[in-house]
Amino acid sequence: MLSVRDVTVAFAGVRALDAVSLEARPGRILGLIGPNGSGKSTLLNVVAGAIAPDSGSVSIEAVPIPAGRPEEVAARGVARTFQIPRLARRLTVIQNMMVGRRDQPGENLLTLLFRPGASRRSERALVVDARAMLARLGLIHLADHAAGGLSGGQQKLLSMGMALMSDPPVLLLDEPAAGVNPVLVEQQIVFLKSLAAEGRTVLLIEHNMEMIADVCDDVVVLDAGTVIARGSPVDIRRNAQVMRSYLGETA
Amino acid sequence: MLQILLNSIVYASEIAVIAVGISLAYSVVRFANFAHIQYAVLGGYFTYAARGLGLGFPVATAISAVLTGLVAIIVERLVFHPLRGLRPEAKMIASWGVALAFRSGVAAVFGGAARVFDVETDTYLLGDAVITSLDLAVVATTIAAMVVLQLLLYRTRIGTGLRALADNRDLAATRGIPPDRLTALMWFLAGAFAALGGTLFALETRLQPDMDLQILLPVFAAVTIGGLSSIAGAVAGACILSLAQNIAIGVDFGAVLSSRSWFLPSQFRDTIAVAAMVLVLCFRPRQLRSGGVR
Amino acid sequence: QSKEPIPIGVIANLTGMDVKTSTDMVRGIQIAADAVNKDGGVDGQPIKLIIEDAQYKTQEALNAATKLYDVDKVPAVIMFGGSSIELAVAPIAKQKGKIIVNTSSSSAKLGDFPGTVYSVLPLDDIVGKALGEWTAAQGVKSAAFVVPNNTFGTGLMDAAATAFEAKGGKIVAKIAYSEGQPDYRADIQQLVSSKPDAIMTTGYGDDSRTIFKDARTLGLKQVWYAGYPSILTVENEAWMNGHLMGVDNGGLSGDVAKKVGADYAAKFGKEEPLPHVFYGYDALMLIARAAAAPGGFSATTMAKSIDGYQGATGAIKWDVRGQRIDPPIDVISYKDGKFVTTGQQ
Amino acid sequence: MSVPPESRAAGAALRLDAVSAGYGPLVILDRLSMALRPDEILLVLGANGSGKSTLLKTVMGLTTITGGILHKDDVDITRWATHRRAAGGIGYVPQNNNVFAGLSVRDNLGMGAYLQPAKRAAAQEAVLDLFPRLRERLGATAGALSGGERRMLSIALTLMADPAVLLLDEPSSDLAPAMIDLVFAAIQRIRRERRIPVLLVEQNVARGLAIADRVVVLVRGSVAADMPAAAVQRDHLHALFLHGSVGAAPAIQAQRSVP
Amino acid sequence: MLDFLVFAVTMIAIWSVVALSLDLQFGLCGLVNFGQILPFALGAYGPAISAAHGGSISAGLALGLAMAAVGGVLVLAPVGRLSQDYWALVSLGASEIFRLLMVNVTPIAGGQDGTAVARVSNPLAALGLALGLLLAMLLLARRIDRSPLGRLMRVLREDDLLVATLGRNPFRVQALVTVVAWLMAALAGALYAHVVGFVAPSSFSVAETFIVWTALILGGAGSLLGAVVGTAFVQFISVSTRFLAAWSGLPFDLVANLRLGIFGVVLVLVFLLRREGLVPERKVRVDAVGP
Ligand SMILES: Nc1ncnc2c1ncn2[C@@H]1O[C@H](COP(=O)(O)OP(=O)(O)OP(=O)(O)O)[C@@H](O)[C@H]1O
Ligand SMILES: Nc1ncnc2c1ncn2[C@@H]1O[C@H](COP(=O)(O)OP(=O)(O)OP(=O)(O)O)[C@@H](O)[C@H]1O
Ligand SMILES: [Mg+2]
Ligand SMILES: [Mg+2]
Repeated sequence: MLSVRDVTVAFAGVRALDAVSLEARPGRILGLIGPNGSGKSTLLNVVAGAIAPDSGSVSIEAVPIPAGRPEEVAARGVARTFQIPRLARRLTVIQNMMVGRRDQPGENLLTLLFRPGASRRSERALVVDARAMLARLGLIHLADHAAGGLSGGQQKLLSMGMALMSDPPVLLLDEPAAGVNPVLVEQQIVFLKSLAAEGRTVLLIEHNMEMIADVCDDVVVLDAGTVIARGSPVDIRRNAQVMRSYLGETA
Repeated sequence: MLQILLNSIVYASEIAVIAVGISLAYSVVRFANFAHIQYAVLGGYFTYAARGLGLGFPVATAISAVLTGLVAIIVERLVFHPLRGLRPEAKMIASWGVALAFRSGVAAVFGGAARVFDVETDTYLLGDAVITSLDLAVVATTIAAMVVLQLLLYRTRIGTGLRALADNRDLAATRGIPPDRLTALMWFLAGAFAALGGTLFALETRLQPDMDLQILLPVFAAVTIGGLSSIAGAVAGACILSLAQNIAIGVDFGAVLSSRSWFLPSQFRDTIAVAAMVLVLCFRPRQLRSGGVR
Repeated sequence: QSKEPIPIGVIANLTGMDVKTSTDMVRGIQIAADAVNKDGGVDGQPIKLIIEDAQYKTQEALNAATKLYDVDKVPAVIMFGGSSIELAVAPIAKQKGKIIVNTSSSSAKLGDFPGTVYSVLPLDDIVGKALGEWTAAQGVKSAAFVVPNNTFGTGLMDAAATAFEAKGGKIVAKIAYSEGQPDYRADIQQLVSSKPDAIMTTGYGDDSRTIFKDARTLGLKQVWYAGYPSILTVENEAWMNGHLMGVDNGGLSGDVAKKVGADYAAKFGKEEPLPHVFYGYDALMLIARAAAAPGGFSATTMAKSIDGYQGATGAIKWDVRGQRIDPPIDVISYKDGKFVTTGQQ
Repeated sequence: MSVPPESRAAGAALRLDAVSAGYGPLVILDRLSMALRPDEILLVLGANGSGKSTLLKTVMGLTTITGGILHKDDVDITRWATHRRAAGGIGYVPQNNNVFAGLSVRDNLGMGAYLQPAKRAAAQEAVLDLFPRLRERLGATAGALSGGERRMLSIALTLMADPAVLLLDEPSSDLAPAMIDLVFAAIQRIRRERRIPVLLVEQNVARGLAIADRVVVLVRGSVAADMPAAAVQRDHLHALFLHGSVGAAPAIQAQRSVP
Repeated sequence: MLDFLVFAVTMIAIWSVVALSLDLQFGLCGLVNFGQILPFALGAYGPAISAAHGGSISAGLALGLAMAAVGGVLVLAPVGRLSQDYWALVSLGASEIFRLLMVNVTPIAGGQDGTAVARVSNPLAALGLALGLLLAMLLLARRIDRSPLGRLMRVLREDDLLVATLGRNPFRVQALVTVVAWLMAALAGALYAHVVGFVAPSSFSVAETFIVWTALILGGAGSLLGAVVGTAFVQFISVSTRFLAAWSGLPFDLVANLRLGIFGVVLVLVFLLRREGLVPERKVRVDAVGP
């Protein structure tokens, strides 16, 4: 279980998060929604260890994560994507996918020098996995294309693929559907559900309400850095405050 | 102590004008132009040549500034413009090639030996510290030049455009800002400031074709301390560096600790410049990484 | 003169640091070569100079030396350079049985290559010792040093300081400045605060001029006692008048030097020749003498070439290590825009 | 690829005749022809990688054009530099990389008014009224803004220049639903009041269709369909998207290199 | 003539190793190191310090390697806090500080005048050693280049936060490549010391770092062969222009200046004509404009 306790973050006087707490459980998809600038991405960054909170803590299975150390958080099995995709632009799509996997024997200099065979074997297996994942994302035809030359939507898909390469128990996704075409979004939805069904914890930030309604088991609504509502997607739809501030519809 | 302060101010002025040119160019084209210091040397020689024709200092310096500005534009057209899109390190190495070519050109025309400007100076005493009329003129010119540049960058549309270009060239073009024309203008300014700085430097010291090697280190240290792309930073960097050097070498540490006088040997002056730079860099606040962590 | 020319190599710093002094040394060599060739060369063989740039860098000097020895097949190279450069080339020359004539470095380590390296420049300690003793004899009680931070400068300083202190003088500051700096205000500042009776110095052209200029602007009034005053460049005649004196190589005031000076003026215009012209001249003349000796050019004939030679830098005497000793020493002072010889040590 | 006759009509705000364009040797748009009529909102749809952004970049002069002619108001602008097109009244909101990340929000807005410095104050007030969130963040560095705030800023920047033609690349992405309503209402209002045509790229098909007059569908860099917005059926689009992206004919393999 | 060529090739081989070590750091990993002459100098000063204090050759070698490994990590330490441009100047500064210390603190290894060390007096033996070292280092670099480690380094070159997000410690990767690269350069430095037989500070100035950079970028950063080809090319221009004097008959001082000028012009021309270097990195092209 992933739990966030009283996390507060301020940037140069601006309170991006104010004592936010939430819990995400294995096998369930937790949606995080809220107006622009309400602190969703900041919260995700805190969970991923990219930002150290001013106060409060994040823990996984009751063990606190090392704040501000993304590499150690990732090593605990947390994978994430960015709202504005980050990729190695000058590497090919398949190479990007392959670095997604952690703990490769070929990344150890000693193994490389004295047991090159181990590295070669793991590479062979890795290529197969990476291609399978690319096929699933509809990017297989771009495998040998430079990642920097992908279109906006394709970059989103690729970065999701990279995150999945290390088979993470916890997955943090920042607007994976923005800029992705509707047919692929439908496939993403199916995909996300299957990931949760495999027992993973998923934290999903989205402005696409259909997707939220469709995949999320629970939803947390942020506004100006505080949680203003939580519950099932249906509950949230009925919440007047959320309707006003976020959905912009008159109830 | 007052003398140390005065020396620092004069030395800071000498390098500041050259340093701001590097910052200016860096902020727009994103590479440190090694040829810039050679522009300063060239500017010094232009002024020297113009003086040789019997022109007064202000006129000779103005001519030199214009000529050097044009040289900078020509180099941009012939070398840096075609190399746009290359990684910054490659452009830096190319700029080093340009500097070599200029240095040998200057040496071929003017000879390898040093030249000095003949200037009559008056000496003034402030307590037991000495300052010359030339020092005063150099400091005043430097201050005036900085004010002009500051106004140009922060009070005019050109400045606005330059800053946009510096941040995101393509996006700037889509806002109607003409990238090539503004870049040329920027090079002209950088060249002209280099010429002015080179002339001031030569007035206080001497002219020789390879003096870029001597100025390189302090100037780049100053620019770096100041944060590479900020004009005010470059000036501040020049002051910090100059003070560090002059205090380290000018203060009698022996007298502070005991009765015997002991100075840090002056050969360590460049070491001080470099060490100051390294220290400032290591302890300056962390830069925002491009795009943050979003 | 239809015979094959004799190739002679020259390695000097023609770009980067020390350009002016190097250039003058090469010009002295050229004057000597012209003189030899005009007299019909060495047994009818003209001398051909091959001049290489070392850029004051070991690697470049080595490239130049291997080219000269292997491609141009020169028997001898005249070198101008920091000791580090000459010391790097010396083992190669030794291995190949070639000769180096040193015109500018006064490091004692060059003596480790007897039979390979010959110096026309006297060792610093000789002139340094003379300077220290002579300065003390002028009644100077305390002095500060300002010299370039190289073997030549610090070697001379150490020898002069020892001699000066032995005569009861007091050294209040020893400043070794980095060569080639655009200004030396901070160094002069240290000098001023040490409040010496007099200043002892040596150095080369441009740097010394800058030193003098900064000293003048910072209000220094003391007298300068110099080793080799003639290689210093005076910056302001009026200010320096009567304030600069010292001990120098005595030969430079001799007849040969006057003739070389005239040739220099004829060939290169009105510029005042630096003493390096004379060292260069002597270096080549000695090589020519060795080549003309019975048996041709070799380490043996080279060692003997000085016998009876009266050069532009006076008579030359080598110790067993090929280092120049016992040079004639003059006392020189700067008056009314030029150096005049006022006596002999 | 057959070109609907109305695309050739004179008097179009923008007209592309058999334009081929791409990145260096890579050709993405394949002899594409289309027109943007005065005061219409034209929605461009297409699978990921079908060339929508490339189309807008080509109009803006940010790609390599290897063939065809591009007209604005019947003037050939094919060879114009980007800044000249902007000065000629084309306003562009890029999909990514769309603000001056190192400058403050206030300075960014200044760049928006670069072409008309005199009108800056009024124009700035107008966009800040549209995006009150930005008013609170005027002093912040644009690179530190949240995804949605960035998008707002980039739209604001473009609106400030008072363009005669608007190119919008996925303006709704990253925006919260309430904000999308505001932005789309603003687009419609601007179109109505100033009578300027809008070329709109959207993956949010439902939203786009709600305000568009006409729809063009891109498949592999060419126009595959051109129809009134009202005539669009969901199944129809579904097939196109499938065909364009996940299906058998991948976009990238259709691209040829210039000889 | 033969000796001359042998010496030239020996030097090319030694400097190629330095260029190769820079290629590992910059070409693959994106570490902009403007002080690459420092590990070379440390490697050379190991033998020099040992010789100056009566130590053995192997003690000198060990000292040089140890200094380089420790120095590498020390110089790298601030990198986490700095953006690349600044780190470039920090590394430059470190190399200058070391050189200035060697110039000014005479007891360490002879100051400005330097120190003699044991010399490999047989030119062919020197050549063999240099080529052997180059070959071994090329193989090592190639193995790293083509491995998952090389791939990770290339990601690091573009985005260190991405590397961290993917669960690897960017600093550890940087430290690893720095230590390997610095040991490489230090080996080259030690060999240089013994081939030349003399170590002095003037061989290790900033200008030398730039020559290595020039070689690497002319050759094609990111490609291992490029490092060697670039070094050979640079040495070739430098050496071949020496024959200019005999050929042109111009005055000697003009020729010396022209040589440098030609070097500069050729350098710029190669950039203009072959933007990616003589042997470009095998890579996929991406345009600057993002989607
Ligand atoms: N590094 C930073 N420096 C200053 N302010 C920041 C920084 N990062 C975020 N902020 C501010 O904190 C607030 C919350 O940002 P955050 O990115 O978490 O919003 P968000 O909920 O993800 O919004 P969106 O839906 O638009 O992506 C915003 O107002 C933003 O401007
Ligand atoms: N800078 C670039 N360099 C090389 N190829 C590129 C570049 N930008 C885009 N491409 C390629 O051009 C094709 C079209 O890209 P474009 O960005 O126009 O797609 P798009 O329709 O906007 O997609 P999306 O909906 O995902 O934004 C893609 O296949 C992409 O790989
Ligand atoms: Mg966000
Ligand atoms: Mg797009």
